[in-house]
Order: sequence, then structure tokens, then C-alpha cells
Amino acid sequence: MLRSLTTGLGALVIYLILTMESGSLGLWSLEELIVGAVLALGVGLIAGRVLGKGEADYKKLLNPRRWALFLVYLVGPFFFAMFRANLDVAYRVITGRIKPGIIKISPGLKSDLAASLLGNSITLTPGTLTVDIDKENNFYIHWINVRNPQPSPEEVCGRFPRWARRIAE
Amino acid sequence: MSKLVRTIGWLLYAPILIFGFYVIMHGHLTPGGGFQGGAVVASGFALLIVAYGAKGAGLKERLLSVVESGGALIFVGLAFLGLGATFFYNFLAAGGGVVFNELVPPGPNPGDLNTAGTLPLMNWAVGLKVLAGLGSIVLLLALFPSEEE
Amino acid sequence: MVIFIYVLLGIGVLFNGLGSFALLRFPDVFTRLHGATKCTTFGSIFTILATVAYGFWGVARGIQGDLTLAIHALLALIALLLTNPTGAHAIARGARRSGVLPKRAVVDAYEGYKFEEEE
Amino acid sequence: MIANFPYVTAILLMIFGLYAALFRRNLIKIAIGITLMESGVNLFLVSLGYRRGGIAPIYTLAPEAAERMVLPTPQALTLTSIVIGLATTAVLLALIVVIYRHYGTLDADKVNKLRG
Amino acid sequence: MEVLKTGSGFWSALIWVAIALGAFLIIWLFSRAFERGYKRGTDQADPFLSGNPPSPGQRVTASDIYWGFVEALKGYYRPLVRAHSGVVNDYLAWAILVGAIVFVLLGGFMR
Amino acid sequence: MDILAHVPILVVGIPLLGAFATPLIARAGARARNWFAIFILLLTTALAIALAVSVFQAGPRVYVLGGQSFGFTLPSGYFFPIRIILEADGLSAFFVLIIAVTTLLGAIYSTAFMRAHSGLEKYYALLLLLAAGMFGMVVTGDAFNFFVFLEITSIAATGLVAFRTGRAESGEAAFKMMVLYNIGGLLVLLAVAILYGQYGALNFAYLAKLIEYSLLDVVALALFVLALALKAGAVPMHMWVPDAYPAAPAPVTMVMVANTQIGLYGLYRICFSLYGLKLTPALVGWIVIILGILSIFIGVSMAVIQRDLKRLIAYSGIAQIGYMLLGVGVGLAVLGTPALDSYGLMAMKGGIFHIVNHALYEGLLFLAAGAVSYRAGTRNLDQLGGLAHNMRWTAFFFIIGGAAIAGLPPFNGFASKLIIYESVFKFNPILAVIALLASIITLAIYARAFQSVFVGPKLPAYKDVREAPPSMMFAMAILAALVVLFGLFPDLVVRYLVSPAAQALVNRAQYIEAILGAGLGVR
Amino acid sequence: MMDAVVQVVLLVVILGAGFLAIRFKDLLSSVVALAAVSLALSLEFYVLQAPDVAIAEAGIGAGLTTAVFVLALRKTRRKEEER
Amino acid sequence: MSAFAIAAIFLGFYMLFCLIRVAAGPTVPDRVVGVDTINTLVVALMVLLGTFYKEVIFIDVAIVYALLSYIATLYIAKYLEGSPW
Repeated sequence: MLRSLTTGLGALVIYLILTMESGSLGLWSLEELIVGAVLALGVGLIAGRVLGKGEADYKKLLNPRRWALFLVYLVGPFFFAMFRANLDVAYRVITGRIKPGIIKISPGLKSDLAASLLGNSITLTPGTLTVDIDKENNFYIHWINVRNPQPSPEEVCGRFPRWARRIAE
Repeated sequence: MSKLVRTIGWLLYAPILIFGFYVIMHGHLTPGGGFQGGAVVASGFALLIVAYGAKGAGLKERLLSVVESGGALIFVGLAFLGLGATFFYNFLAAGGGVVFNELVPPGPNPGDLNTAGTLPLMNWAVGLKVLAGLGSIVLLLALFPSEEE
Repeated sequence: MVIFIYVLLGIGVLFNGLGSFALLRFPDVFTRLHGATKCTTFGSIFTILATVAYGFWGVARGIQGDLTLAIHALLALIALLLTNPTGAHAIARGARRSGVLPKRAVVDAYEGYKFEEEE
Repeated sequence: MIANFPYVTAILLMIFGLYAALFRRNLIKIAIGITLMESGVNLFLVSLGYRRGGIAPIYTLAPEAAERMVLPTPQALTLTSIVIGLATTAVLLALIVVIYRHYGTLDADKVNKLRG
Repeated sequence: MEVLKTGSGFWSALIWVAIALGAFLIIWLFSRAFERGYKRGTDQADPFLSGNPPSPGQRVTASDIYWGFVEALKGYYRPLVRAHSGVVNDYLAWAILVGAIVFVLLGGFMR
Repeated sequence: MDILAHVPILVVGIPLLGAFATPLIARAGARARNWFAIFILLLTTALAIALAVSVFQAGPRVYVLGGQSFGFTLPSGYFFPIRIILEADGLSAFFVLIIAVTTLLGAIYSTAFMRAHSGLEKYYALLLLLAAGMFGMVVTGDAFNFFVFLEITSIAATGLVAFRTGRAESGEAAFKMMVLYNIGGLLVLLAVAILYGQYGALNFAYLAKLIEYSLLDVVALALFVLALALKAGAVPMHMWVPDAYPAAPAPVTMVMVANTQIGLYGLYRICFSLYGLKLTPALVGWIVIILGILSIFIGVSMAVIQRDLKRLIAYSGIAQIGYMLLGVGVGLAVLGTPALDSYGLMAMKGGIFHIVNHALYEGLLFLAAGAVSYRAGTRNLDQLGGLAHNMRWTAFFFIIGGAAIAGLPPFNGFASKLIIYESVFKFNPILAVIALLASIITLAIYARAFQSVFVGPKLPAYKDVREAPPSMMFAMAILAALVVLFGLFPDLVVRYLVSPAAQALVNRAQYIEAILGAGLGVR
Repeated sequence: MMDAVVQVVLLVVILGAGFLAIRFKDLLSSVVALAAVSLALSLEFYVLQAPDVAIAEAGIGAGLTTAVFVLALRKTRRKEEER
Repeated sequence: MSAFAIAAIFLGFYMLFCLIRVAAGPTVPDRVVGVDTINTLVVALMVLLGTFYKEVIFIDVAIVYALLSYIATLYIAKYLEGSPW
């Protein structure tokens, strides 16, 4: 029930964003609002049940604090790290100076959502690329410039695990 | 697939679905319509299949087949309902119905959904048919036992 | 404002080019993925941001429809941000599991990793 | 010159597809060739409707911009043909899988139990 | 009586049936006067296999019928059978060949 | 609401509705599903007869989809048709009847023949879909819809041929067929695109009015001829036929025969109604004739050496397709010359008459072969033998079919072949001689087939073989009765069925006039 | 005018990828190249002012066709036989 | 704003680089990387051209494209993994 409602709510939000500026009721026309509600309900019923995702996951999606944190994270540290990453890659593209390897770190995350967030962040940030995540949430990371064969998580991805824990755990 | 892909697939599933429905719903106003929206929704099913495996995706072949038949029946049925004048006659747009009985006003107007007669209904019928049909194509091919099994 | 948009576009084009170039320059799949994913995503962010800026500029000038343009471009950006790293991860994992080893690797912690069967 | 380029590409794509279907003795390659041919025909259809400097044929823009629109009919045709194309491709591939289970090979030269 | 005009002549199946029935009647009448040549259970009923005594269960199968015809036309049949190779590419190649010929004929000769 | 006014679309729409409803009806049980399919096809047959009667009485009928009224072909303000228009003339009505009869009998036969298989709701759905596609191809007056229905028939036919996936041969045959159909369909689409690019229209009648035989039109014509001859199984492209026919279940094979003939319909429609006199028809006529002669020749010679019963019938069927091509090709070659009236039209009548005869006796033969394989479990001529002891009626029907295909009087094959021989002889004696010779060889082929399957002592392997189930017997009996009736009264058939069809082909102006004439005329 | 240049580049990409699709011996590579053809074709439709066709091609041609091909490959084998 | 179109032309040329990688890549993952990069470029291109044409609908295409091209990548990656379906 919660799962369907959450999914439906998310769908409704996306539908409303898509149909913005369509009428006079706020930004929407009446038809769009009605149709959007119906369609969102339908999507909630269809997509509310995805294997292996419990209610806790959906509750996380409903928490506005997490979303706010996520936005802060996105425009703050994440964007900065990405900028750095690109300069780094540019440097390596031009000089060709690389020292790659696959390393393993254990950031100690518990939820899938946090692991995914961290994994995607890692992929987009300096010199690192998530290759695999195992059951205990150990990350196997391809590092373009290996400084230490057995690094600590901070060495590879800075304060991302802490952000991920705060946002999605 | 890995945990990461599964989670992102879980997050993207509902947006893809609602986007497909959006495309179907606005078929008579903007580019898109039953075919495209159905294909988008079916791609959502394909995403679920690739992330969670054919058995884990929770798609029911029988249900899809019923939806497919239903969509096609609605389509042909709507065409038959036009038989008062001709097959496929847009009987709603001529003021015969309660909903959709206005012509589409000219100009950019993404909000005027309640227009164009039977076209939105037909779009929905085609959309249901296509999403169920294409979804079941992928599902059946994925479920097909391969040689090792 | 026009200058700002030009700058955004310029950065976007530059980084996209860098990404494509990295694709040719690096020696193996993983390093190529580094270049391609990061740079093209970053470049695309900037090009899309240019569109968004253009859209909001249009809103400021009172042009109808430009808000929708910006919003939809933002949605495209979000989709890109979600899918791109995931795709890169999937490719890397697939490549590693299909037996492609990182070239010139100093360490390979993945060696001997037991692939568990998925549930 | 540039206006003719899509047609040339479409024809070349069709020739590529036909080449694959004629000379590649692998069933999946044949299916790939057919898909390429379909792409070529679709491209041909869409470029038929294109006019230089045209805009997309959207009904709600019709009255004031109708004469600048590209032709909508070929696009409708292309849509139908794309969906049909996927259906035929899926049927072909399903048949290939069935054949593989019976013959254990994808070599067209060996899939000839029916001959003579 | 309706008859089918065939351009230069005509054809009526009913007339033909009547004539045929008459002919059969005459033949039947005549045949009653003849000695029956065919006797069940004698050697006559067995297949003739080059004079060899038939082994039990042996019979004239479909491959044996017209064996001589096919053997005589071997030179004709061998390439024909080989052309029906059962390979889908060959099928397609034939089609394309015909297409090319049709195309050349139509495009070349009719302008 | 006048239901008869909507007949042209109803023959397409009702099987389509049935096809989509069948999976739902099948929930109610096997019996309901079978009766539903048969009921739908019966209804369609009734409608088809109504359509044919009205067309033969009142000339071509048009039907505008989605318009204010079904006869309203040219909406005010337009001087060319913009909506999808169906057009049924004599030829269409002729083919509609053939399709209706074959699919109905196929469904009846299937109830017993396919009983042992699972997933039959898909089978019946595909059968109805195939019927709808064929009806659509025949009644449509729109080039693109022609392509769409062509693809519908391709997919449905492939699904039916591959239905028994447990057998290696069905997958292989269906794959080969699908590849060829697919390429053929793409060529048709390309040709349609070329025509559209030239004239900006898709309506056959309007195109026929405009067409001016430029180089691109020639290209389109070549593509059409190639693709449709491929679908019809004319000789160098025939090779999928003997693969696909035996692999399909017997009732499907019968429907497939009709499906191949739709290829002929398309060929005739394109050559006569679309291009017509605008091209100097002799060359196209000769191409068709040569395809026909090749078909006759190769078909019979390959049939002689076959060991598979259905394959043998398939090869001899190819030869019969050759007769149809020959007859109409002669008509096409002399189109527009005085010779048309002296013998060309007659040859066309022969060719068209042969189509309906072929559908009947070839269907009968395939059904009989299906009954044999259903009871005996094999189709290998070397293993079969002595079945006439136990399957008297099947043997009898096989004799009728064999005699008809060989052109023995008084069966229907003779009547049409006689017309073809006589009129082709006036055109070119050599062709007639070849055709006659092939007919004789056909007789020999069927003598051999009959001897191997039915004649001889009872074999121990087939000791317990029984007669085929009643529904199969019923379908065969109807076909046999039709074969005999058409043989006994060929004049009636020619006058009421064939002549209007041939006239419709020759009378191109009428075809165009029906759509572009008054425009508002409600017929 | 501007988009004409994009068009030419795209057509080159389409042709190149199509050529690769029939040239590769490894069927998986062929499928990858086929996906590239579909992707570029979708953009080409877009440039030719056919957005609805572009949506359909992106969804069906690029997404589902690749999926179906890969599934079929998974059920059969990957390499074209050497001959 | 023809600057958008000029940027689009640049991105178009970058697609050729990716095509070279698709052609040359010694392993299949290399080729997939090339195609994946083409995807990203195409999404950016679509947004740019959509702005150039000033049509919101054209940007919808980009959204669809971004969401769906990723699925193709996933399928190929899953094949490479060799895990059962």
C-alpha cells in the first residue's frame, strides 16, 4: 500500500513537471491534473511492487530532509568533485600518465540505496570507476592512479560515504 | 545485474512508465501516441527484465496477453462503434459523447486533453496493445529456455 | 546573458570533445570508460545547462513556452545523470566478468573474486 | 547535393542489408541484414517527406504554419513500418532460437534439412 | 443446355459425362464376354522385380516408380536438385537474380 | 443502419475482432474457442457472399474509412482522396470468396486435426488474423494498407507454419519463408514509397490516373513484380513453397494456398489496374508468361522425384501457379490490342478460373494428405501403402483431387486448363504444348502418389489405421463436392464469377471511376 | 542550414556503423553496431523534423531491438562460424 | 541562437571519434563504450537542436532517448557478464 502510494506520488510529481505551463490552475489545466492523478494511480498499482525493495526503501524516498540533503550534495561537493575529476581526466588524456588498478574498499554502508548513490558518485568523480559491489557492500573500484594498493575509503572517494550514509541510510 | 543497476532500475521504472503514459495521453496534441508510448512502457518492462531477471521481474505473461487482446478489442470495437456513419468514424468528435467531444484548438496547447473525439481512446487502445505485445515479446524471449538448461 | 550561455556551451563542447578523445587515447576498457563517462556527462551537463539558462532567460523576457523547455531539459539532465554512471558501471562489470583484464594494472583486487549466483 | 544525401544513405543501407542477407551464412547475420534494410527503407520514407527548412508536422500548429511543415504522411507510414519491423525481427529471432535448439548450429548451410 | 465457350470451341461436362457413361456401358457389355485375365492369388498378382523372386515384405515403393525416367534424365535432374539447396541465402539469391533481370528488362528495353 | 452497406470493411473487421477476442474466449474452454472461431468465419463467409453478390450485380463498391459517409470519396475542397478507401471490384469479390471458403474449411478441419496440440488459442487467433490480412489485401484500395496487410499475412502465416515448434522442419521452413516474405514486404514498401514520392498519393485509383511511366515508376513496377511473384511462389523464387507447405499443419497449408494466390491478386492488380495501358504491356506480359512457363516446367519435374507426399503436392501446386500466370500473362501481353478480344480475355478467364479451381483441389489434396499423416503418422511415400483398405473415403477424395489437378474431365481442373490451352495456342503454340505436356506429367505424378499411398496390400504398420474424424471428413467432402460441381457446371462459374473478375482487370477506367468519378456517389 | 552539416555527419555515422554491423564476425559486436545505427538513425529522424518517428525509433529500434537481439544471442551462440 | 547549432555540429563530429572506437575496439566492451558515448552525445545534441528549433517536444525525445538507450547498454552488459537470465 505504502509502496504503491509512494510510487504513485512520484509518478504524479513527474507527470506534473512534464505538463507544466499547460493551463491556468497554477501552472496546470484541470484536465491535466485529473488525468495525472489517474495515471499516477495506475503507475502506482503497476510499479508499486518491485522485487527486493521493502517498505523502508520507499519511506526513504518520502523523506523531504533526505531530498534536501541530496540537492545540497548534488550542487555542492558532488559537482565540485566532478569538476576536479574532469580536470584530472583532461590532464591524463593529454599526458597519458596513468597507473591503473582495481582496488577494494569497504565503506560500511548498509542499504542498497546508499550503495547505489555512492557507486554512481564514485563513477563520476576523480579517477575512480565502480566495477562491482558485492553482498557486503564492498566496492571494487577501478582507480586510474593507484597510490596505495589497500586504500581506506577516504583515500579513494573522500567524504562521499558519509554523505551517502546521511542521505540514504 | 548488480545491486547498483537494480536500484537505479527500481528508481527509473516508475518514471519510464509515467513518461510512456504521458506520451500516449498526449498523442492527439503532440508527436507521439499509442505506438511510441507503448514502446516506451515496454522498454520499462525490458529494463525490469534485465535488472531483475525474467522471473524476478514480476511480469505475468497471461496478464499481458489479456491486456494485449483487450487493447486490440477496444481499438476494433471503437472502429465498429463508428459504423453509424462509417468504420473508424470519429463519432465522439461530432458532439455525440460526453468526453473528448471538442475539436483541438489551434496553436500550442499542451493542456487541452479533452479534445479530438475517439483519437485519445484509440491511442490508449493502441498503447495497451503495443505495450503488452512488445513486453511479452521480450519476456517470452527471455523466458525461453537456453541450451544449457 | 548571451555571453554566459556561450561560455556554458563552450565548456560543454570542450569536455565532450575531451571525452571522445579520451576514448581514442586510453589503452583499455576501464580507462576509456573513465574518460568517456566523466567527460561526456560533464560536458552534457553544461550543454544542457546552457539550454536551461536560455530557457530561463526566455522566461525572464516573457516568452511563452520557454519554461517548459527549461524544465524538460532539466528532466533530460536528471535522466542522463542517473543512467550514465550506471551504464558505465554495468559495462565495467560486464567487461571484467567476461575476462577483460585492466591493462598495465598495478593491483587487481578483483582477482579471485567469486561470482555469486544472483537470487 | 546535401538534400540528396539521405536518399543515398538509405539506398546504401538497403544494399548493405541485402549484402548481409545474401552473402552471410549466419542466421542472426541475416536477421541483422534485414533490420538494416528496414532502417534504410524507413530513412527513405522519412526523407521523402522532408523539406528544407520545414518544421515538424504538429497538428496544433497547423493553421499558421501549415505550408512550412514537412509532410506528415510518410512519418505515419514510417511509424507503422517500424512497429511491423520489430514484430518481424522478433519472429525471426524466435525462429532462430528454435532452429538452434533443433540443429545446434546457426550456419545457414547446415540448416537445410528441407531440400531437393 | 449451357455450354462453356472456350474461345474456339465449347465444353460441357454434362455432355461429356453422358458420353462417357455410354462408353463405359458399352465397354462393360463387351467386357462381360471376355475371359478374365487377372486372377487373384497367382503369380500374376506379385510385383515383377527383374525376374527375381520377391522377398517377404518387399514391394514397389514410390522411389522405384519412374526410376527409369529419372535415370534417363539424370543430367537434367542433378543440377535441378542441386539448385534446391535448402539454404536460405540461395533462395534469396534467386529472387534477387530474377529481380535484376526484370529490372534490366523493364528499365532497358522499354525506354 | 444498413449492415450491407458496410460489408467491404466488415469482412476485414470481423475476423480481426475475432482474432483479438479468441485468447479471451479461450478461457471458457476448448469447445467454446473452436465454435467461436468457426462462428466468426461463418459470419465472414456470409458477408463475403453478400459482398460478392452486390459487386457482381452493381459493379465496384467503394468504402471510405472514417468519413461522413462510406461513399464520400472526395471530400469537398480536395480533388484527390485523402482518407483510406477500400475498393472491391469483381476480382476482389472473386478472391474474397476463395479466402472465405478456405479459411472456414480450414478452421473446421483444424478442430480435429490440431486437437492434440496445446496453445490452440494462439493458433485460432493467427488463423483469423491471416484471414483478416488476406481479406484486407484484397479489398483495400490503398497502397500502404496493401503493405500493412501483406505484413500481417506474413507474420500470421509464419506463426502458423512454425506452430508445431517441436519439429525441426517447421522452424526451418518458417524461417526461410519469413526471410523471403520480409524482404518481399520491404521491396513493396520501397515501391510504395517511390510512388508516393513521385505523386504524393497512396490511393491506387488516383495513382493509376496520374502514373506516367517514368524511370522511377519502372523501378517501382519491377519491385512490385518481384515481391509479389515471390509471394506467389513463381519459379525461381518458389523454393520456400515446398519447404513451408509440408511443414505447416494441413489446414494451414490449405489456407497458405489461398495466401499465395493473394500474391497473384496483388500482381494482377498492380499490372492491370495500377499501371495498365500506360506501360506497353507486352514486355511485362512476357515476363509473367516466362515466370509461368518456368513454374510449370520446374514444378512438375521436381514433383516427379519427391518422396514426401505433401512436398509432392506442393511442387505440383507450383506448376498450377504457372498456369495462372500463363493465362493472365497472355492477357496482359495482348492488352490494348485487338487480340485481346479474340483470345486474350479468354486466356485471362482461364487463368482466373484456374485460381479458384486450384484453391479447391489443392486444398482437397492437402487435406487428404493431412488425413493420411494424421492417421498413419508419416508422409513418406516409401513407407506408406495400402491405406485404401482402411481409409476408403480419404482415398476417394484424393482421387478426385488428383484427377482435378491433372486436368481429367469432368473435374474442374480440366475446364480451366482447356480454356488456357486453346487461347494460349492462338497466342503461341509452343507455350500451349508445354502446358499440355506438364499436365500429362502431373497425371503421372498423381498416379504414382496414389499408388504408393493407397494401393497395395495392407501393411502391418497401418493395420489399425481408421478413417479420419468426422470434421476432417466434412471439410474434405465439401471441397470434393465443390470440385465436382465446378467441373460439371463450369459455364455458370465462368459467367457469374470469373467473367466479372476478368472484366474488372481489363476495365481499368471503371476502377478509377469508382473512386474519382462523381466522388459523392453512394453506391 | 546548420542542421544540414549535422545531417551529413550523422549519415556518415549511420553508414559506417551499418558497414561495421555486417562486417564484424563477432555477432555481439554486430549487434552493438546495429544499436549504433539505430541511435544515429533516431537522431537523423529528429533532424529531418520527424520527432514522433524519432521517439519510436529510440524506443523500438534502439532499445527493444537490441534487447531482442541480445536475448536471441544469449539463447544461441555468439560467434559466426569460420568458413 | 545559432550558437546551439554550432555546438551541435561539434558534438556531431565527436560522434565520429566514437565510431572509430566502435570500429577499432579490440573487445566488445570497447565497442559498447563507444556506443554508450554516442548515446550521451546524442542526448546532448537533441537538447541543443531542440533549443535551436524551439520545440519542447523535441526535448521530450531526448528524455525518451536518455532513458531507453541505457536499456540497450544494460542488455549488452548483462550478456557480457554471462549470468543466466
